[in-house]
Amino acid sequence: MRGPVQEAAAAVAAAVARLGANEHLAVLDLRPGRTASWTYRRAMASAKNGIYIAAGHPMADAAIDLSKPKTILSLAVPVLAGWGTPGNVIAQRAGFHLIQAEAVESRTAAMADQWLRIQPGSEEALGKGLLQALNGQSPSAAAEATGISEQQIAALWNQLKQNGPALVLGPADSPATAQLNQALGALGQTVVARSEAPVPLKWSNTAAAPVDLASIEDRSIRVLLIDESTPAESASGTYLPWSLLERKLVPDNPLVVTLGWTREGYGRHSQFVLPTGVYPEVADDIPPAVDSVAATFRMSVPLVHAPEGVVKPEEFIARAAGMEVAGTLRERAEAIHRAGRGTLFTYADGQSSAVKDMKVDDFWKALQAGGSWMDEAAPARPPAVAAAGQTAIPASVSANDLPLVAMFVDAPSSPLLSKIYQESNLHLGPGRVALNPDEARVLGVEDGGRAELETLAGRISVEVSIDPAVPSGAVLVASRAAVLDMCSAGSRAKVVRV
Amino acid sequence: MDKDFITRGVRRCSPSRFAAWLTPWVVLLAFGLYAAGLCLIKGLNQTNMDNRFAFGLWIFLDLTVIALGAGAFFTGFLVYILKINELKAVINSAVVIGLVCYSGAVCVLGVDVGQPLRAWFTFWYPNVHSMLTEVSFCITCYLTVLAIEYLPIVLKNRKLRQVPSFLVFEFELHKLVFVLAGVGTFLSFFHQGSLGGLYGVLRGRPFAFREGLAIWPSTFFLFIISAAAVGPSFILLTTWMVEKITHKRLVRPGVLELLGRISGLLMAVYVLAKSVDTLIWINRTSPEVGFPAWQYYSWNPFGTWILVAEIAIFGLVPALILLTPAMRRRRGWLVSAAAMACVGVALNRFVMTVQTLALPTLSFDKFLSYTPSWQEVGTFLAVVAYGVLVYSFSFRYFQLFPDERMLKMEAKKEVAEEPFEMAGRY
Amino acid sequence: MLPWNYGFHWNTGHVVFLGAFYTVLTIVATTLVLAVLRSRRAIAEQRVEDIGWHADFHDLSPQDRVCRHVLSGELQCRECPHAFDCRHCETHARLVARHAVAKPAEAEEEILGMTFPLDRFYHRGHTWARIEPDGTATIGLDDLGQRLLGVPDSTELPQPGERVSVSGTAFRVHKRNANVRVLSPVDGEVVETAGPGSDWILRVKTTGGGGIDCRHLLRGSEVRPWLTREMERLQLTLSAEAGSGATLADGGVPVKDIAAAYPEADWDAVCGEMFLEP
Amino acid sequence: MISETKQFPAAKYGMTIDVDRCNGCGACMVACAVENNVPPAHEGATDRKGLTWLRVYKVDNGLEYPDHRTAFVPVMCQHCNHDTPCVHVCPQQAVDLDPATGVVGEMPQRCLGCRYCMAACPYHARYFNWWDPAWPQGMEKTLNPDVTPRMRGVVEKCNFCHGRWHAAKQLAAASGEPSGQPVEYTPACAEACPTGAIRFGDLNNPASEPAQSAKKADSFRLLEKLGTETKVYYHSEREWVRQTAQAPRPPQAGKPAGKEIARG
Repeated sequence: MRGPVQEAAAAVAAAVARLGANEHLAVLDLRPGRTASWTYRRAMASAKNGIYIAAGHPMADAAIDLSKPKTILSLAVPVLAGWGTPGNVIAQRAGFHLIQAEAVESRTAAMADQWLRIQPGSEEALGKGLLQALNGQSPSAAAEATGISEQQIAALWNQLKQNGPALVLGPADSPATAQLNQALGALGQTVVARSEAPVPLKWSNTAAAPVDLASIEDRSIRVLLIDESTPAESASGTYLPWSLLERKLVPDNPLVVTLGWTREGYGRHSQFVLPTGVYPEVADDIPPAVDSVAATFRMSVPLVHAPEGVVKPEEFIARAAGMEVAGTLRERAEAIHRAGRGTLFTYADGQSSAVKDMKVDDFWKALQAGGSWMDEAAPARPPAVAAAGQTAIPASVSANDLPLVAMFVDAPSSPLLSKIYQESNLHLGPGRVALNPDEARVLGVEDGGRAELETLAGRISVEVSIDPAVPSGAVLVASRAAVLDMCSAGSRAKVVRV
Repeated sequence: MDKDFITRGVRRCSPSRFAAWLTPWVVLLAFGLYAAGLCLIKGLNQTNMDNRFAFGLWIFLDLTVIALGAGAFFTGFLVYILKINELKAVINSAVVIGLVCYSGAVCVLGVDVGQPLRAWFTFWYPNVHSMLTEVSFCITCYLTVLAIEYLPIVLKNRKLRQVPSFLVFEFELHKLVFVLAGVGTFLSFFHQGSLGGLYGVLRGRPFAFREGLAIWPSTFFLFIISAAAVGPSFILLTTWMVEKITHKRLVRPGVLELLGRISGLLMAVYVLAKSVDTLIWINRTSPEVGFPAWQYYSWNPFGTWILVAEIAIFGLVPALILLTPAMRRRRGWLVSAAAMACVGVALNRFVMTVQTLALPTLSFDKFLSYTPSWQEVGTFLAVVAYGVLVYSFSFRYFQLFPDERMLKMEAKKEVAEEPFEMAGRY
Repeated sequence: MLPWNYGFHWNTGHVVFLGAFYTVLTIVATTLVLAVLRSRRAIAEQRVEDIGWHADFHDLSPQDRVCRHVLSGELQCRECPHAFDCRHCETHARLVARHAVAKPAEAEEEILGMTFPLDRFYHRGHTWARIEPDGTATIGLDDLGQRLLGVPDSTELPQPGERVSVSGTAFRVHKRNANVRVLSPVDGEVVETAGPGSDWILRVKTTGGGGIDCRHLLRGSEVRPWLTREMERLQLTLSAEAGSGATLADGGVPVKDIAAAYPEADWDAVCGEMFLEP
Repeated sequence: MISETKQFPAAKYGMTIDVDRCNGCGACMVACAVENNVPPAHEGATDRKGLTWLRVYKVDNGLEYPDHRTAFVPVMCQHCNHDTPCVHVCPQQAVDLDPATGVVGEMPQRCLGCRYCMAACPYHARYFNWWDPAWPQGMEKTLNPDVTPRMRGVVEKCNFCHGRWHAAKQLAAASGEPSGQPVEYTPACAEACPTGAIRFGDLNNPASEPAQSAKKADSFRLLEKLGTETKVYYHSEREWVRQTAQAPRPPQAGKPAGKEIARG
């Protein structure tokens, strides 16, 4: 029987066979750091012209030790709203003074000790301004961009200096953030490198190195396989606007296959969208959160059977590279057990036990029962600072456009989430934009009315909510793949009534 | 054929004209039934009510309509218990109005609840502490009573009474009607009160909550008085309208004035009681639970004007007009005062139902606005149309105003030359 | 509602509330049942005609219910409490005892141009009863009644053997749109209906022993004042039903066929008024 | 049922919610819906027609930036312990206050849908099924077998996860504990809260967390003056947050009253 999966496989095989000398077979991993990611790297290493693209944080191996800093300046990072391990963040919360620099009063801004209202999209500018302040220059440009005075910026810098140890959390790809942390001595102290959980030797020997999208030459990818099956919790950080990917594809009919659980994402640009299972249906391991210093290994265990016809991205991609994989999670667990480091924490009884005292089968069982392995504390060392990340889409600069404030909502996702954005107004619903009442009046759009959001990258139909909490002259966008394709933070958009 | 059903010696328009008059109402009824059907089949999502505005147009109208329908029990009480025979001239009309109002209200309630088929639960598992239980029981009983009271009026129809058993049954039942009047009065006192209690007991809604006697909040008694006050006014109003529409004299002027006087008297009592109650509520009841009363009226559009309108403009003013014999004698004043009284009580029911729900109770609540959907309005219109139809038929074929023929003769007598001494005229 | 319901527990509230509810139900039900029983009994006892007349009498305008002794000027104002059946009326008995009705001189009375022979008794519904030598009674329409109905379009007479009762339907007459029942002045059993040329319409004989009781019927000098009142009523009715132009109150003799004289009048209403059938 | 449970030592289940810890993520709302088989929103549903047994409100101190402050207040049925407004208004005993647990129970099977109780509730914690419940195809497999889904036209509300309480009782019975003793369990919202802002327990048990924190100086209850003696305690060290538990403020200039604006 020949279903879409077989067709996709055949198409991939055919395309791979036609690969030119400097054309690539690429895998885009939206959630690096998993066992599956290793499989992709091995597959791409074995495949002809295969490359493995890890979306997301350029400092993937960097962890934040929240127990250290006394002061944290967050440049619009949702520190208190799902960032890292919420329980851990709250546990450490009393220890640090949080300054949230953000255009809108986000959940984090609301709970922060101090909220700096800056111009939408001027986080990077503020970072640069602080650097200037550090170098004793006057941050006039920053003041101009952020809308807060030079004195305030200077004062802020002093505040960070005096109430150290201080830490700056910034956008994933912000060079300024890295330099500030360098200057504040956070690197190696609060921002530390985190080693990955042990993997079988034969994996690490035969794995392609992750490639940064920016470093791939344009028009060179013929076959692009995207694993969109488990988007990271803050996917806004890792989602690569399609326009960036498209640049890298070969001009003559490239093949894009998306393995995901929604058509909303890259599926919109792919020839094939292969359905994958979602959280309670599939076994997958969970990469350590950004605030966990030590390496961890946890698994999400299937609670229900995946429906008929879903694909395991790992198997499909491996097969595309002529590899057969099975039981990789078990192999990984054995590798960890073999290393014999760290402890296993089981939630059921709240016990943690050293791995070296356990039998490998018990270890595996415990993991499957929701146990969590944690590496032993290693001496803190600074992470390898990666080069600045992808170049954002150029922002349009027409006068009457509104600066965009993009907020991520996990959408599309369980229909039950409608409770928080449709049946209550706790969250901005997917495909919705929020405007200040005055702004809305000027544009002549009503609450709940439809309008079009226009950026340089295109137009999209949105539903408008009116919210006095949105600063006048800005538009708040509940970002989803379709929106993120069009606008990165700081780009400007126009709301057009229809 | 049609003629045989019309009371002897009274003039009624031709069947074709009657049909012409009915047509628009029938259309309205059909439309309304369609709307109500939608609500029953597709559910209450067809309405604009919501979790916060759990009650809407319908409950407001039920309360109003039932207050206006109170004329039936109160006139019955005056005629059969207090033996004020002048009012015999309108008692039949009052019964029909009462029947229309109550049956209409009950039908709307049937649409208003989420599970109409479970209505019998109320009777099977009654919670005797709930005002709504009291309301359901009393209204059901009273509707039965009204239906029985309506029976003689129907059976008295010229054609029907030729059936011997009808004739006899009507005769016998009429002899016992005072019992029904008594029961009706008892029932009405209670459910009118309970309708008021409905809101007065809402301790969670300090805008509506009132202290009172024993288990009954003050609104319980206020509703009784206001209903009794507005009932006669509404009968006055309808009688006047029917006279205008049919170009006939149906009752002696004295009767309307009497109705006006009774209404005015009770209205005055009501306004007094209501004012006292309001003062107590503003100064004690509401502040005690942490709700300064003035803040209720700081949410537009329901400013203090609504309080003034309810008590002074549409309460005190009509009461005074109706209590002034000179003005009462002027038909214009009489009728408009009656109309104002009706508006006043309707406004009171509106405040109790709609404003109560519109006002926020939590500090992070919003003041809510609500506009009924066309399905809701349609259902209401169905009741109006139904009422007009039932009344029209009753007026055409039954003797709603026993004095009609006599008045017709007298009208002639006045033009006739020689004066006629009427012996034994009351 | 019922003690065996899930979650039911007795308390004062239940007792009071349900007590009141069931009492009301009982009263209403009893009233209904009572009415039904009584009407069934009435039908069994063949009181339908009687009740019909009482119902009609109840609906008459007060001045039409006036007592015969008001007509004769003995009383100022009195409404008849017995539906014109003076046989059991103490007041009547008393007044008659005080001074019996004067027997006028001549046997034939001419009132307002109408002939009212005084050898017979008159019912307020414009019928008369005459005691025949053979002890039976003949029943007929009085002169005004005849002039009202003129030549009837049709009449429904009872069959011999049927019973008629005081103020019950003697026979029905159709005239134009009018369809009236004519009240019987006396009780009795119909023995024969009118043949051609007879001035009476029904001949009845008493069922029980004894003669025919006519105490409740007008006689002699009572006839004139009554008839005067009747003429006023007629004129009022005519002016109401046939437009204000119509009047015969100038003491003029009413024409033989009044109906023919007022073609535009609602004759049903006129006859209903005059034959005491509202 | 009431008579059955009377003789047992009563529990008085209650909650404490630390407003200062709530970041308004809404996990509790979703967890609640999942646990209690509350269907996803009908496309016509709004925040006024939805089914949110537990609703997190966004509240603010009404001031302008930079003094403007926001907090998140989760509101579910407050399980009033005294003069429970909804209990005595229900015409057919579909609502009761269980003396054994202190939980205000709703019997959808007996509900007429008259919504009188909703008008009576000052906390707007009661919700009406405006639509037939419907789950996306395949999702009905994820329904919780311990909780009956409700039909259209009836009222429902938080019952402190009655299903879980029942399961806990059965577990206790199975493990041979004397039946009728108060059991310990955790409702879905408290379990799901990532910041541990929601704590649940037996207020009659002085050792329990809510019993402890209910005594804290900065803990408060919604509309305490109504005398409903709710069993859900809130806590905040911010004075203005505690103020939000009082009666509503009259509308300030600029904020149009009467118009629902997209802000909880």
